Amino acid sequence: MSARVGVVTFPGSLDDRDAARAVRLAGGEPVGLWHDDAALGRVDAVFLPGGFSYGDALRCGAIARFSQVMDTVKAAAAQGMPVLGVCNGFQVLCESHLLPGALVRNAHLRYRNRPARLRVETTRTAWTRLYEPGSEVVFPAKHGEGRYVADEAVLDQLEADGRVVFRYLDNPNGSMRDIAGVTNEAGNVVGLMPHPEHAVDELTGPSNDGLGIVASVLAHLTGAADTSGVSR
Amino acid sequence: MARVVVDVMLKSEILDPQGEAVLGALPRLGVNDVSSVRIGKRVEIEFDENAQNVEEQSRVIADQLLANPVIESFSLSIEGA
Amino acid sequence: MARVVVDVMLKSEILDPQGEAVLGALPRLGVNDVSSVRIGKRVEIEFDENAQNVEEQSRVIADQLLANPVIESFSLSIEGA
Amino acid sequence: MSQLNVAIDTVGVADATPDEKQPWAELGLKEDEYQRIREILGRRPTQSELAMYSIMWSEHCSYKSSRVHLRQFGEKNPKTPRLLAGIGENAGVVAIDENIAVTFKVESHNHPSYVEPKQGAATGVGGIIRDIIAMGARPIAVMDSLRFGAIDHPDTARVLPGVVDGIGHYGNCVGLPNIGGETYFDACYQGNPLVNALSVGVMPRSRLQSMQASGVGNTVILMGAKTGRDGIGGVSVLASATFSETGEGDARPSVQVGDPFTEKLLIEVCLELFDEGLVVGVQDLGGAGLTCALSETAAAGDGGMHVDLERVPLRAKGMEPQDILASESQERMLLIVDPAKAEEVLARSHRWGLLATEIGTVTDTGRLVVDFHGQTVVDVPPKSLADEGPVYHRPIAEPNDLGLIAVDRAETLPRPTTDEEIRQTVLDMAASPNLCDKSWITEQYDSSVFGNTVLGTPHDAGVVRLDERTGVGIAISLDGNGRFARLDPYVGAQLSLAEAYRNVAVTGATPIAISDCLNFGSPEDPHVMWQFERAVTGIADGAQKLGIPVTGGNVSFYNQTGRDAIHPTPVIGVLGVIDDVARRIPLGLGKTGDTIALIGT
Ligand SMILES: Nc1ncnc2c1ncn2[C@@H]1O[C@H](COP(=O)(O)OP(=O)(O)O)[C@@H](O)[C@H]1O
Repeated sequence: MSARVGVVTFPGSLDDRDAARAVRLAGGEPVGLWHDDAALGRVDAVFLPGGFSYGDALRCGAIARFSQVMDTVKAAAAQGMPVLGVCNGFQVLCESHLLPGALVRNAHLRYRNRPARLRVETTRTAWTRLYEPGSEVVFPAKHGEGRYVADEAVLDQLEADGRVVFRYLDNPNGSMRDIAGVTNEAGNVVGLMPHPEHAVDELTGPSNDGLGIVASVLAHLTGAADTSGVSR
Repeated sequence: MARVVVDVMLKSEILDPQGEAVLGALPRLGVNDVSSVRIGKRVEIEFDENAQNVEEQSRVIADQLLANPVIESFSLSIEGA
Repeated sequence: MARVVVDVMLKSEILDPQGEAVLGALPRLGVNDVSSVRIGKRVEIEFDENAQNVEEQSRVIADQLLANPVIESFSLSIEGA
Repeated sequence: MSQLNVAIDTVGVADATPDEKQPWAELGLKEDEYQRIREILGRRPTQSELAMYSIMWSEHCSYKSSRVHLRQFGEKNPKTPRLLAGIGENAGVVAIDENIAVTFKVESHNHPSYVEPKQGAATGVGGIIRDIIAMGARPIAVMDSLRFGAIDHPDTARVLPGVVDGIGHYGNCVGLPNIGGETYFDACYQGNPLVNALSVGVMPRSRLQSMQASGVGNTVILMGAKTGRDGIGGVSVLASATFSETGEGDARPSVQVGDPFTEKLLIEVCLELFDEGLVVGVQDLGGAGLTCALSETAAAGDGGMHVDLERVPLRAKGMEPQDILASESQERMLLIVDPAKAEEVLARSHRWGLLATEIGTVTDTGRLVVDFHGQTVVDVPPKSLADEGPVYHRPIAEPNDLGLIAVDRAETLPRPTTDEEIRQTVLDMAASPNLCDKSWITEQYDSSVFGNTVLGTPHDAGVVRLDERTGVGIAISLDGNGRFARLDPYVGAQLSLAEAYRNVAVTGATPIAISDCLNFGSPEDPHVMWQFERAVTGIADGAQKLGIPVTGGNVSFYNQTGRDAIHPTPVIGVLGVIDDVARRIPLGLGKTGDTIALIGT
């Protein structure tokens, strides 16, 4: 039986269908989760997709943090359940304090849509274990508020702990230290701005490099060849 | 040194989707007795020590750059001179 | 009816590209003696007539929703009760 | 009960005060039109009725100057079994295969985008998306065709970034990929920029919706945003005529602000309701707000309608009935629902956090009756508003300068001869704003949301996959050329049609349908009317020759400042079908050693 990956739909989520497709193409079983439901319905991992949850009017992810589903996701993450946040999902994870730092307006002040070249900085997370360390991937980056910021001390700590997961090779938004994605201490919660779910098929995306994200979590969940430092 | 604060708000009859979204989220925080939320910009401008015509210049900045007169109005306050 | 204003500003150590952009545009308006521009949010909250604990509730709203403590700070003012 | 203005103008009051002076001229009605309204009603109209007639009989809603010419499309359109809904519907619908259909349409939001570029353009995108929803389809992509004044004019620096920001903001937030468009600069558009937006949607053929308010006893539901004073500028003369205004100066803004988040909810809720078979009829609220939606659904249905206007959720205090009827607040839809299912409709929209309110019922009276706090303010035959507006045969005259333009031929221009001159010409062309790279604009648009965009910018046409299993997809291109149309509107319009047709064909798709947006100056100028007639004839003849129908479109007149009209600018969208998107042909050169051939004339 393939692993069940929950994909959350908030009002205003846009990439939920794409996230479900990526899960399916990588061999998992996508399960729709509704923002107002507290129950996670026996899922093995959670994918928070991109979009503009609740309109994202005030600050991206600020309102989604208070949804029913996020209470449950927080508790499950603390128990080690793999959680991925992409774009708005990453913003929600930061606003919910599941990940450090914040995502603010791009330094050039515009929404920008470009394929982003990224370096996989660590494979010691539930969502990156099948990548080659240091390898290069291309995911579309498209956002107006994706500049990663945090205190210098926090950034130093992230670097020291090896918790920077993806780094931009051509920083598109002014993120501090070119950070595109980070993980929590346990390595089960990962957030990134660029969209792996839009890089699953060369017909519709710049690459199929994104399949490795879901493939990694599936491998993590089945415990195959546990070379990662991530505990379940 | 003069510090000028320009508050820019949407005109009262213009839809404020940001404010509406926040209003809609308040019950999730347990707040149920708010009737309206409006969100605008607060701009803090610091002039050099010996700047002249601070008020006049601020008005020009607010009018031409900070506020969009079609949908927004602004108010000025000068905090020290 | 109480009206509360919450001002939310980026912390001073956080780069404010919007403020920088305005600062950079000022010389075109003929304004040359501004040393800094910071842009934040102004949130006007109106409570119902008989709302209780307005200050306390406003603080909760500001602290948990309106400002992100990682990057922002806020100040509150209550305009009538 | 909220405070009621004692001076409210009811049908009873109108009966009793036949000689009351009414500001029909200020509302844009002609003397004979006003007299016709009095004849239809057998009395003077109330303020609310006058507002409704002035809106529905405006150029924008009644197509009074263009209607006689647009008939050509219907007359000349080739017959095709693919056409499931054509001109007259919110958007044309064409069959892709036995199971799925697509609907697409291009519409203008020119003047609002000049007044307030960001919101004007944003609400233009929002409006066309609602047309697509109203047909029963899920919107799957947008495109935009833009015209600005000179690139180095200071006002272009105000208009262009705002327009791009508005289109991007709305499309990105509502979650639709932008798959292409055009951007041109010409001094003739300085005071009249063009913002034409196209949207396309897909549906199972069985989900096609109608705008009919049929079934006596059915419930009328208003869904979406609250109603505010947005865009009631013109109608405000009614209020100022009867009582003096006290409020702030900004009380009657003519600008509407869009909220793409609410629009996204409208899409999801409407599709859920259609899929569950909970809706009898549906109509979007566009430029003419409730006035248009109520009169069109009632006129298309089989009876009448009764509405209790005070039930409409309001955003502003003290709105008069005519304000509510005229409001152009965005992100609203009107639904006709079986009363037994009304509760479920309300529950489903509340689940998404969307407002939905029962405001009326379908009746068999043949009248559209609107009450406000129990007093009747409107009692009219709905067809007189929706279908029986004035029709003009405007005078037509060939522009005097046509001969002059004709002799100023390209052949007479100096040619580059030396290497240096040729080099300079190439550089000049590359630097021309009309030819240079547009990625500054297009990278502000999401192009990949939904994961079905197979080709977007910078390709000749956008290609979108409709079905992952079969690989079937569509290609769309949007093209116009005002300079060609200025030289010869008949041939110029056909050139744009041919360009869009070719752009679709070169991706590997087979063109099947046309939508058009006709941007012109004032119809009261016989020269403009001549250009219009020639362009329409050109498109209709071209469509006939190519064997594909015109399925819908939009007319935008009065794009003119003083006596100077824009170039006649028909913008043409062509839609094609491709059996397997994996076989699409992208732009660009192939591999080293491939043969390059030039075909055609
Ligand atoms: N406003 C716009 N919105 C979306 N796409 C645009 C816009 N303007 C230009 N494009 C896209 O940029 C590409 C190049 O446009 P253009 O220079 O007009 O080339 P062409 O002459 O081949 O149409 C095309 O793919 C076109 O669809």
